[in-house]
Amino acid sequence: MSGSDINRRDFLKFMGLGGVGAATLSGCDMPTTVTLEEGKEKVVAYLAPEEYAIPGIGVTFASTCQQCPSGCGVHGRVREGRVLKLEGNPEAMNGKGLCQMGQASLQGHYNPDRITQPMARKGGSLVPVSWEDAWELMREKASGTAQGRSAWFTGTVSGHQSVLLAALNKAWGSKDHYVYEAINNAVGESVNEAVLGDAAPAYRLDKAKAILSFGADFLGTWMSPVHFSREYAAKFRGGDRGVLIQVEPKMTLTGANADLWVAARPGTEGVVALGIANVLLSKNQVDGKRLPQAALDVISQYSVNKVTEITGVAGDTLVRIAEYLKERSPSLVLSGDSAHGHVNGYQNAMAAMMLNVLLGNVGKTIEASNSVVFGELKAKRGNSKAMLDFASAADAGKYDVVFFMGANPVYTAPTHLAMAEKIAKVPFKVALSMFVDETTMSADLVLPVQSPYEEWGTSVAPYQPKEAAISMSQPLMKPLSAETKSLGDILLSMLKYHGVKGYEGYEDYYAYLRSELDNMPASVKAGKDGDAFWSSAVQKGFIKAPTKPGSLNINLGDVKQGGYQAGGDYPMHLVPASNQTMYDGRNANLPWLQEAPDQITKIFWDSWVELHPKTAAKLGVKEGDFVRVESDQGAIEAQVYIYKGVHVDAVAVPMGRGHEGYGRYAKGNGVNPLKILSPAVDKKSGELATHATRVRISKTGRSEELPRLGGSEVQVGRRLVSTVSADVFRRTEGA
Amino acid sequence: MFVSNKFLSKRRVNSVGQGKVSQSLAVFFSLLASMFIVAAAQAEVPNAKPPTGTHSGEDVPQPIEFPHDVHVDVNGINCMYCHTYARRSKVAGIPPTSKCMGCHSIVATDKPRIKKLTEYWEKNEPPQWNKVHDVPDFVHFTHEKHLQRFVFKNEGMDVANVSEVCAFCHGDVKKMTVAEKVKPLNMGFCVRCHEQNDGPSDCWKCHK
Amino acid sequence: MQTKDINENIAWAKINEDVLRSMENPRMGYWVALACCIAMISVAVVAEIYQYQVGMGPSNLNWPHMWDLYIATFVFWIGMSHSGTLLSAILHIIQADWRKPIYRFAEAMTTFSLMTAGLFPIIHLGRVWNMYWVLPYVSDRGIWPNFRSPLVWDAFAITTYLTSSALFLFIGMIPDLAICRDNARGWRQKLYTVLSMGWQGDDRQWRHFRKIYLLMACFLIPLAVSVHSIVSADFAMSIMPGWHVTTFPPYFVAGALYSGCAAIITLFILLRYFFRFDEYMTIPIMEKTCKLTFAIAMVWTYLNIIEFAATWYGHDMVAKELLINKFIGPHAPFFWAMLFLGSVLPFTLAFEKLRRHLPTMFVVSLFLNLGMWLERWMIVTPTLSYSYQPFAWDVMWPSMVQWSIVFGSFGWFGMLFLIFVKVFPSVSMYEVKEMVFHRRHYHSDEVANKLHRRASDDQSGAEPTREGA
Amino acid sequence: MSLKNILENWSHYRQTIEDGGHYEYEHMWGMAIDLNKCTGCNACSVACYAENNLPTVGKDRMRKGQGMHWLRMERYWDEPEMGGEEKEYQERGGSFLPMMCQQCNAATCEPVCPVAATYHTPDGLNAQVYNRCIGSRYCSNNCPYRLRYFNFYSYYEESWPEPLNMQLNPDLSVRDKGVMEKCTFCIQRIRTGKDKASREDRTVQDGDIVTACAQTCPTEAIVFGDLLDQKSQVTKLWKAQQVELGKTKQDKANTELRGYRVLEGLNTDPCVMYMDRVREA
Repeated sequence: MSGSDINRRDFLKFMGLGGVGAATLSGCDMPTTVTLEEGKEKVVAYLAPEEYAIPGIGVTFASTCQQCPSGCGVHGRVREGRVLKLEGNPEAMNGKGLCQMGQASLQGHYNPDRITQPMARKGGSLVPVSWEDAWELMREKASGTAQGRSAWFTGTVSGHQSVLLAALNKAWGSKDHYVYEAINNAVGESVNEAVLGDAAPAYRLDKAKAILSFGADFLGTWMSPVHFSREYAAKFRGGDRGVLIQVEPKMTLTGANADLWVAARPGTEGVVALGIANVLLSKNQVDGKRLPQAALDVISQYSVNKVTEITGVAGDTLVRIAEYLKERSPSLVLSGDSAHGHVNGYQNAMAAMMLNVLLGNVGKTIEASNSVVFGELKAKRGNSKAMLDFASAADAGKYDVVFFMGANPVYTAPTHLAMAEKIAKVPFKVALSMFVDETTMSADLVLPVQSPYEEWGTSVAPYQPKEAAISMSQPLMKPLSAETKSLGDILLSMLKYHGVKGYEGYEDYYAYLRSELDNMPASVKAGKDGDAFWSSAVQKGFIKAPTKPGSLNINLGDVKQGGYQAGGDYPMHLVPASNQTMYDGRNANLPWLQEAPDQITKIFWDSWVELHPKTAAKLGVKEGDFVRVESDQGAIEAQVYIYKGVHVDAVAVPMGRGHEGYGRYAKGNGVNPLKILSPAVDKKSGELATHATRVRISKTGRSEELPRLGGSEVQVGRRLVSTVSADVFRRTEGA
Repeated sequence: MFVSNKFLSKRRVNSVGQGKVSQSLAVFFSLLASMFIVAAAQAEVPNAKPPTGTHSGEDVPQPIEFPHDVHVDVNGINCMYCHTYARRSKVAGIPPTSKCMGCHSIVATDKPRIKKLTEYWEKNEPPQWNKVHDVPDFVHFTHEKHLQRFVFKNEGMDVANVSEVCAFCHGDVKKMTVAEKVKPLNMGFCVRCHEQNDGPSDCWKCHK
Repeated sequence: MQTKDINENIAWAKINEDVLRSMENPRMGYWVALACCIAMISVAVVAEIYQYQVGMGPSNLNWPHMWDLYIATFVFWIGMSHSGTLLSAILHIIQADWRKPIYRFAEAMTTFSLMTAGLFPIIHLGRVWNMYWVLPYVSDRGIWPNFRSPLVWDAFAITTYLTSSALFLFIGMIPDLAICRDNARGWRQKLYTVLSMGWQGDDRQWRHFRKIYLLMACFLIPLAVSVHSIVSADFAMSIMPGWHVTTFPPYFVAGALYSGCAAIITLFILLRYFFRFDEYMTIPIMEKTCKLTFAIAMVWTYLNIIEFAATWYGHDMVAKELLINKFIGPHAPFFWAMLFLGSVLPFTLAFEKLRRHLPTMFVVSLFLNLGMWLERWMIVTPTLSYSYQPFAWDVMWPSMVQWSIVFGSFGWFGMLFLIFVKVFPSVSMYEVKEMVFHRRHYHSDEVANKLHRRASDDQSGAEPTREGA
Repeated sequence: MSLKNILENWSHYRQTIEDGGHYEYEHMWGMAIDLNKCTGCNACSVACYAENNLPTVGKDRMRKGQGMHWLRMERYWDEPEMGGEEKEYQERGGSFLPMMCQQCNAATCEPVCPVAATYHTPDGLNAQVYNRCIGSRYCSNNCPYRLRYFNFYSYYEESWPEPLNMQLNPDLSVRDKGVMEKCTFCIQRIRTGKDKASREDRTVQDGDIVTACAQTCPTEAIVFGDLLDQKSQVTKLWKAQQVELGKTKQDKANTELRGYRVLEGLNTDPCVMYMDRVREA
């Protein structure tokens, strides 16, 4: 249930935190904590509440989760004017489910370290200023900016915010809008673009009977995890059960759920793919006619033995994979971070795509995304090339003003980029931010934005190939601090300030949004008039727009392999693992996620180094020892966790910890592997090659109990989780 | 309950001892008074045995000396007209200022109290009342349930007399100006009533 | 070299003297000892206050180690308390009169160790201030404790045992208190006058006294057994591996008597040394006690073996796994130490030479008690470390807070005992006299007659002559 | 609870289904968890933190084993005999097991609590009354699943600095030090659902009440419902897997079915059924 439009604002205006108080202590009768004397507790009545606002009864409102770029629809439970709990929006693409990041996003909203008012750099440090001063500062520093000497550096943006942003950029005569995501699928997109002519086609897990994934952690962090998890469980794991094969150097959450987990030498995923293709063509009589002759020639070079020698994947494993793919048709081949993040990442992705073509999955399990009517609202997907470009541009002194928003390059950029120094070269840096993260700390002016649960807004999920939905964000409660402004409002007032035509009329972003939705094409509004349309949108939490089916074409590129990063005296491969708890570091200030054990290692509140037992034995370290991971760019130290889920030649360190700022929970726990990345980029797409770094490991001698949950790692004979074979499953519960 | 009713009757007298010794006499009289009221209530609320026990409340200062007696006794306004959440939610709720203004923008606008109220309204900030009837935070009392049991799902019960049901725990508010705590509202008080009116004996009904 | 339990020619006056001397104003050493005890207590008190204010966290308790030293030490002290009952009640019933010189302090020990043990269940509560909820009392709320919980049984058992053993101690002292009364001055006299309850030593009083004393003895024996059985129920009633053991009640009782006896030996030697009770606490009595201890030690060992065997050949894989963990796991050192101290060390008691050598016995007895304390710890903790859910396996070592409270408990016991020996006769004068009397009688009726005449205080009566008989 | 309850009701609370004991219950809340679908993503655990006012205790206390994770996601690696030891890599990933209070019908924690702070409700739930608990911690010792957590400190003091405390759920208590606590199957949600039903003069329907973990699970691996309601999804699942309450060993017609209850041989009679994970050979 949700309120009708105009009242929602009164609700927010009038309905403070009232009715009954928050939950207070109990199960405790210490005299200090419970007072029953009459008149000792205050109770505030509402001033003029809505009919539905009954103290003691929760009301749910729809909104959108912004914790990661997936943009899942959520329902927020509101009581006494406070949002208490988030659930998935059953009608949205993510369904009623929500991942732990989404659950914890509440703590971002209520975070004690949020910026409560504008700050400006005075004498080297940021000091609080009033909004008037802030705007004044903007006027003298920003507005005079010459044509094209300003730029925006943001995370994934979409919806009307991005429209306003574009308009603003245009007003400044600048085309430079860098959209950066540390965890992205850019390489895959460029391959898709090249081969299929569609950057983000629909991966139909629900249609696939076998999935071969080269490091695509679609249950954890890849594109739209919750959506994929649903498809995965609903059909793929249902009735006639599909096979999941994961090829990667370090076990991801997806790998932990694989039927067959294969550790390939980092960077050689493409070769594995070719080897499989080779087996398919030679042993399994798969018809190669779908492939261009050039590809077939390349494939024929990669006999099983050669592949084994290059990749370290046993021959019989390759054969087994090939058989699965042959039997279980249609299959689906994916490639993700650990395959893309190499100097030859593009070839890896291309090889994976080649398998799709060879197996004829294109059109079956890979479908064209639909073109939608509201192009300009579509999400601008982030990549890491943007950061590299920006770094060089800033270094060249190209900008007078840069606006940062929803991205933290200073934290995620490798040391060799010297991001902080380069940013420092920009005369005036404005950060629109909720927290004082590393990038914000380097800004000259900080504008406090409201949390996604305090502001109005629209967004479009980057990955929603089959449907076109604009998901609405509406305030779930009145802003925690009056001094914060919604992103939309800030952008709008900046536009007004610049006297950009067409925006004077709007009182605020809300009004702008209303009129924008009014002007939506009739097809989108589905015959509803202004108010009805608006309230239905706010109520549902999204606007479904009609779509035109797109189409895919196939022209496979060069699948030649080779050109891996050389080892030299750095024998090991560094795998900066992305995981759902810290993501790219943006979640480090959420205590729930800090305390939530990592899904694979069960380690909390700290970083760790994953080693294979053999490697550990060679090194003579045991669990909990501190080791030094050293690349040509620097070194980090963390405790060791030893298990068989990481390649013998690889050492995995999770991303997301080791902040220098970003609030009390993030600051100073763990290390940041991204800092020691070598300057390597994928040759084709120009993406930062995050997995290409070579490192050497050494003991430090220090040791300490590992902050890990749980005692025994095996079930010692109890029947807690036993495993049945898929055949039995098909026999008993098969569809 | 294990404790026999005979014991309870003794208990009732003991409860005098609970109060401060200095006040015991006053308590005793108010006890008699409350028994009388209880008796009266029994007459009006069908199939219900009101809870027993008393408490000598202190005067709680309120931002506005709200006269319950004038509203309920003189003007015969139903409790649930203002405390409207009581039948739908766990909390009875303090009426929103808008509700007060609903009448008092016309009625008795010259009275000092109303003037004060109007100030609050114009300043757009609700008055901060001091809580009189409070239970520990680990007690999750639900008004809705009790009103359903004693009023709405209680055949032969006239909703007009709801104040008698309220009186079970809040005393005879219609005789007070500012509300005052005259019932102990401790666990014994609740449990005894639950025993007599066969309410649930499951701890988790109230504690969670 | 003493060969007799007691020198039967000892004059009764001397007995009074010797015993009363032990109650004279203490020397320096006494005060030092007392000071040490009080110091230990105060450390514990500080720790407890800290724990009270902060919570159970600082004591290093965790998930899954919800119990640790507190409960172990609780069981230990309860066990200790069985010594007195054993000596005074059981030996009284079977009329082993060699107990007479040493049962008094043993009974005192019973009472005081109970007073110590009783503290631990309270200390280990998360919300101490609500401890009285364990007792059934008629409340306004009409809520009651859960009578199915062994902890509630404990509450009953311990309070009962404490009351009755204290009573037993007191009753047994009455005649001696009378003697004290007659020899004391000042406040002591007043005190003893009150306590001795007008004891005159006439027949009626003696008759009643004997009756009630015997009665109490008979009552105490089953009580003592039940108390420790109930304590063992704390564990045996659960379903945890290593706790859910059928033989626990006898096992615990045996362990209790064992540690009790060991403690008796310790205090025996101390008292004998400091109060020069060589005349009464003689080497032969010492030997008897040692033999008793040895016997019990063997019983205890036997029960141990039974338990291991039952687990080893049983079908409960988890329990077996736990047993193996005890053998080779992180707790193994303590476990083996316990087995060594509990089962191997007592063999020293089997050798007369060693038995008669008090310093050795002193050390040995201390080690036996250490072993018994370890036993309790090894019962409580490993089970918590390795139980059914492997994910919840963990090893945790107690923190200083726990240790200091445990040590403090020894200080507390020591203080009570030190006060006792100075305020009350720690050797039962009248019973020793009885003993002496019987022995004399047993050895020569002539002496006995002399004695009789002297006793019957009849000067005029003629020498009993044998002539012409 | 009153002595009457102890004397009269307890025995029949603990009756097994053969004795028809369960028909005394208003409801019998239960769960079915499909480990084939469960990906171990841990969303359920965080959702539980959000719903049930669980404090975050920080690195050191968490490492000490003093954390308050009512729902913990256990992860096991394959046993050696399952081909883990000689193989170089974990070829079949990990085994995930979400463990929340199993709400046993013959709960071992209940009889040992000295003050009856934990007892069985007419909903078939295993209640923990915080304000009655005196913290003897016996229940946790006697829980074979180790699913009871103790407030070793006054966690509330550091866990919710302003304004984080505004997120606290007013429907249930915040616990102070010295109190045992555990998963309640979201009793506050059950209560709300029942109140709503009675307000609308109807019985509780399947799906009216969903626990936080079940609601947030992206793969819908957790199914929550009333085992007495023959139409409920959870009952259907139990039936389909031929798992019944009140058994120490399930005699299944089809032994290949995956349903089982953790450590049911101990006769704790838990209300949570798990379904084995499935792996391709």
